[in-house]
Amino acid sequence: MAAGTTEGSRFRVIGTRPVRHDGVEKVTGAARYGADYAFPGMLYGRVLRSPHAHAIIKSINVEKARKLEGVRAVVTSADLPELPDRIEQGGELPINLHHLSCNILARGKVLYDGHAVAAVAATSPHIAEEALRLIEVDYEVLPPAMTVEDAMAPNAPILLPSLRNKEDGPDKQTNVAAHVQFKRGDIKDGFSKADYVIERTFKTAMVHQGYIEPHNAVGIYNADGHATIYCSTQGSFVVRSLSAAVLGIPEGKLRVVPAEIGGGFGGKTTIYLEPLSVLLSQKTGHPVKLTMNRAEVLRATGPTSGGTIRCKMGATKDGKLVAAEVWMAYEAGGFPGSPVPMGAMCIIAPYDIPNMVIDAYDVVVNRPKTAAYRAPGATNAAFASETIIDELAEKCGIDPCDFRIKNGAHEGTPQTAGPPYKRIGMIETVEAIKNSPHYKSKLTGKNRGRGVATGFWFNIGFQSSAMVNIHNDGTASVVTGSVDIGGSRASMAIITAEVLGLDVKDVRPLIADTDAIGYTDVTGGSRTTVATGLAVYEAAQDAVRQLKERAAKLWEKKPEEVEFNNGMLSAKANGVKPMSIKDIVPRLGRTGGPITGRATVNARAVGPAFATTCVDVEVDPDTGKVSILRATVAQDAGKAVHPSYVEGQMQGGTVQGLGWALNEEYFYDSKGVLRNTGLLDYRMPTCLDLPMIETVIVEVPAPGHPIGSRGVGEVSIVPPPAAVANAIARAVGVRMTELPMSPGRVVKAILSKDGAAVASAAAD
Amino acid sequence: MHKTAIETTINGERVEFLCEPRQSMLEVLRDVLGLTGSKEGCLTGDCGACTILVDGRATCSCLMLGVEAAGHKLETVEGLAQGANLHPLQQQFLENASLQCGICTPGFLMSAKALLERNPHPSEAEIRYALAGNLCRCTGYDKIVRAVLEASKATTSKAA
Amino acid sequence: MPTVIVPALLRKLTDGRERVSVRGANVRQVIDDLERQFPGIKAHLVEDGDLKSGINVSVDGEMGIGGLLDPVNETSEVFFLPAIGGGTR
Amino acid sequence: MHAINYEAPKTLKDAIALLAQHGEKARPLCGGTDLIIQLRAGVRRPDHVVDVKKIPELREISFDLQKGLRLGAAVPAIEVYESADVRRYFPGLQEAAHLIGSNQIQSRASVGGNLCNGSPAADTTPALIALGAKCRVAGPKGERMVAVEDFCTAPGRTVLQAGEILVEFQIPVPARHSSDAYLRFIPRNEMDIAVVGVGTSVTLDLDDDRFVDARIALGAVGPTPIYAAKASEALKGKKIDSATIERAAKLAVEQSSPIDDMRGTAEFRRHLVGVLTRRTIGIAIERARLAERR
Repeated sequence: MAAGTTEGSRFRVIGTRPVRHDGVEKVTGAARYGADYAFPGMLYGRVLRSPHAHAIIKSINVEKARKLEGVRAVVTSADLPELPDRIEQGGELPINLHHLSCNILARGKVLYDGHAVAAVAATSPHIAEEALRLIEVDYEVLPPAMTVEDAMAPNAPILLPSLRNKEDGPDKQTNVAAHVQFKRGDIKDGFSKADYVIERTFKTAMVHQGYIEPHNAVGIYNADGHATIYCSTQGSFVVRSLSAAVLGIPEGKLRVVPAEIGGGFGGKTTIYLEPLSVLLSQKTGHPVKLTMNRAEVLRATGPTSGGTIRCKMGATKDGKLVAAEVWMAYEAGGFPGSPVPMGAMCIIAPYDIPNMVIDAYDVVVNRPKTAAYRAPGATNAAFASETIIDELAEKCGIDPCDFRIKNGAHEGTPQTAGPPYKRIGMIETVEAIKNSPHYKSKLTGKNRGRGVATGFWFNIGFQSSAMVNIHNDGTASVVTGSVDIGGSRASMAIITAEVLGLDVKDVRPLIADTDAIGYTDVTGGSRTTVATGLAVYEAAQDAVRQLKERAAKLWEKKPEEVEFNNGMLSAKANGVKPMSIKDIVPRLGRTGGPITGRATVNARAVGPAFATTCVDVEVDPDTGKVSILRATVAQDAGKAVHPSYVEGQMQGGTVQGLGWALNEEYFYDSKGVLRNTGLLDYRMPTCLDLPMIETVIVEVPAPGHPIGSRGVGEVSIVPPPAAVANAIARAVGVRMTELPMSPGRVVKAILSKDGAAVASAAAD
Repeated sequence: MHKTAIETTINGERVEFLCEPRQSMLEVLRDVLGLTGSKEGCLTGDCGACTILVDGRATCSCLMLGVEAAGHKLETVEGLAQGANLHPLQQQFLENASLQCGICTPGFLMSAKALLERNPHPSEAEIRYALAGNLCRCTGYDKIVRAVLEASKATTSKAA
Repeated sequence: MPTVIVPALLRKLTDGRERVSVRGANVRQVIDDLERQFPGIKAHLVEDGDLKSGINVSVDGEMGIGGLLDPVNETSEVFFLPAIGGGTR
Repeated sequence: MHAINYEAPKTLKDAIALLAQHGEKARPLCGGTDLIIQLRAGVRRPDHVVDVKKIPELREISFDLQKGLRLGAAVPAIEVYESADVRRYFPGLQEAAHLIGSNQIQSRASVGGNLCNGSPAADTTPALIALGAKCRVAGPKGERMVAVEDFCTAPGRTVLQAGEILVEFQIPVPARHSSDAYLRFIPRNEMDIAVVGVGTSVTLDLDDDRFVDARIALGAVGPTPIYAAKASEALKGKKIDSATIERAAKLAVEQSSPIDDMRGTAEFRRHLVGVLTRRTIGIAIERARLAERR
């Protein structure tokens, strides 16, 4: 369990562990997820998907499907407006609406196995499925480019005929969508100072977020041109703006009601079915529910990039890192937009390295368009760099924790992109591992080893809105637009209760739809507790300010003479009896009406987050199977608002990282068809594959945030693959450079090295 | 499409429903009977989100036809609490923060119930084995296993 | 004078210089002065009158939220860097 | 899923009549853990699904020291696992039954269905072959017995003719000083299909230092489950030592003919055949030595 926090009593509610407010609904089956919505007259939709990785669509004939009894509509990209093929300006992140629309329904070409081609609405899901079999698509099959190497080769098949990059100029067709470079110091000079240089090439596999709930959407189009979407999403406002764009309707005509969401991990920050549900509803005049099955989820949604990373780092004999050189290329999927720029900014982010150059390439390949996945781009990157850090520590004869502490980034160290870090907790997380019971314990037994790795991830800020309503009985409700994916309702209630001095049970957290609350960015980027939490904090402060004004009116004082502490209003004057919120509520009518505190923020990206993970493994040298014996993660949470859910994020991220390390990968055949389209062969960890996951919450408050919280949702996924690789190296003496480190790969590595070394490298 | 009338027992009550033979038990529960607590995660028996008990045994309702329910006793997550009294497993899931998104929770609760009814005081290893057919992507399982351990302590000699 | 730290791939437009002194009291003025010194660079940073989508500005280590409107003082260091998303797309 | 008719006959005779009547258009349904997935994926599109779970003969499990084990084809894996007789006399079969998927799957999946599905990777099949199990098949033309190793003919295909149904397995009483073991290799600890499965039974001499008899069977390394005859023969009459076991393992590897797929490369699978053959022989020997003297 978590180590206690060092911070004392600055907070009354923050840092406690109340039962989550939405808990009972979720343990009784009453909570409504997207697929649980049903409406009178509702039709069921299904999507036809490409069986080819790369093909031109010569024609689509939907007549037979339309004629099937029970089928009410069939749509293709011809039913959607064609959107400009350019980067839209104004948003935080670049988006090409033409690409987005072509991913919803292919236009002219299919770019991956599973690419949506047409959609059907029918009176039952079975009829809709049977109708898909009747749609005739004439494809001209093209050779696919499945890896970054394939796609970057001189005569590679071109996926997007209009794609250009700055370096190759306007005349050259390419699959390289972007090149990003970061540079500091003098790399030659840096390596010349190194006593030890390690260089390796790493490959990582495409992996899926693996949320248990498939995508879903119910669209209801009204005859007045307004439409409503019920869906499970990480960002209802993103669904609204992107769906409106794809449908070619004003945003104001679309309302998105966020259902409960069964996991996202970044994969539900974009759209797939949502505009189709509205389009099919418009065509049929009925509500239409679309859901994906698991094969569709794996074939056509969200994965994160695999790719290739060449990483070279140098250190002096006494263990000081002096130079790093990185070349990395990530699979974007069928359309540009891999997280490679973020991977580049994360790969050496935990360290103070004076000389570096990082080149990063975003490459389109015939695989599903990648979506965000928990610390996008950082996990693959850290697998490379943290393996090399481990080897350098080994060469220098320095304990891997000490090596990291010695080179650790701290306040003032320049980040990869240049700006200096503010106060961060990188070194503190390594120290927490070094001092943990786990790291201090002795690991014994044959073929066992212990590995450590550190990870970095940003914290995005972005925009949030919040309202705090004071109710007639002195309780409060807090309304936000941030979907609750892992217990954030409880955090919002805790923050509100903290500010208002209420019992957390007297605060009801609500998540509003897009018309009921101001704009709020996605639940993602580790931003919800930090940014929406900031909005909630300020909205509650706004309510307090109003409460003080009202008390001042009643007491005939100035507002600044009124104090508010632990839920009590008071003034220093004689004869003024302090009032609780409950006491003042009956008087609100006569002093100006009800109180609603409001705030909106565009939070600055506050403190980034670090995690350090220690893993013990045992390797079966005959089969290559790696068992996780023990795992501990230390993470800087800034200030844990609800420690149980912080631990939960740390444990969940760690286990996703362990799955990525050991078994998860996309298997494509030589034609680019995905073979493992189910959870039988897309192997996520089961509880039988794991020990308890020990956690140490480190709290280095984020500067500039009133609570000091840092985002905790992502960074714990980053260290595990490298930590496991480092543990395997200690257990059996082989350095794994490819993810996943599946049994076949591990046994091959063991067998291809000197057999005698296997035994001698084993831990005592 | 012709439908068949099926008589069965769900959560202790006799239930009659009409379904097509191709409809799964999961589909019948969710779309015909409105019991949406059982979740669809994979439709291949690999995730356990649709777990119900059939004659006391944990079963994937996605791999059972609705017509097969005739004459059997089914239990779903909706029948776990007795009125306003939560089952010890539900209580422990809440207190141990064993759910994040919550989509897998009904399936875990039903698998854990099946386990505790046969083995009221399982070891951690036995719990992990019994829950291996239920995938959770949020929690890393730690807090789920702890909740079942706690619930087994809370459960008196006679399993609830 | 404020200093702009030029992104690596734009240094070909600044004769390889990483740090450039500029005039200006906000990011817009800083970019205009950079353009005056190194014609052509502005097009890589600004489009349709705003910071290009996908580019973020950091002033003295603080991530900007005002884009071209963010204030800059005499000793400021101004960085241009890729925008980060934990999932907005 | 396409539209289907569902029928649940209560007698073997009715089931055979239904299956014979519909021929290729009918498919028996037992636990459904393979069939329902195949129907949904459109891999099989029968018009009629004949639920055989209500036929009493198919649900029986009995053991006596004369006739051995009679295991109804529709007995769910979990009941095989829980059977005290199976636990006592056929530990390899018990562990194979316990490896078929999760508890949820074991509640439904049957050993008969596992075989009739025709997958070379079925966990219980190598265990049954190692035990010398026979299948009792009933059809419109009467009954016949088929050795388990002869039952599968190709991936997804079996010897069953139109109207025929697998009724039960018959497994002989184990000899004195004998036992069995089944191991499979999977990347996770549960929920995976075998990359390789090996079932082995051994009978030792009265001094426990020679093999009297042995049967080794391999799963997931060919188009059907394989009885590794040469490897089995190589043990018979030989002294129990590592050289003998190594030789059998090598012969088992030679008899395997795996392919590359998403579950493992052919090279890795051949390697695993050797590893698991050695390990199952070792476990079976140990069990035979400890086995209650019968």
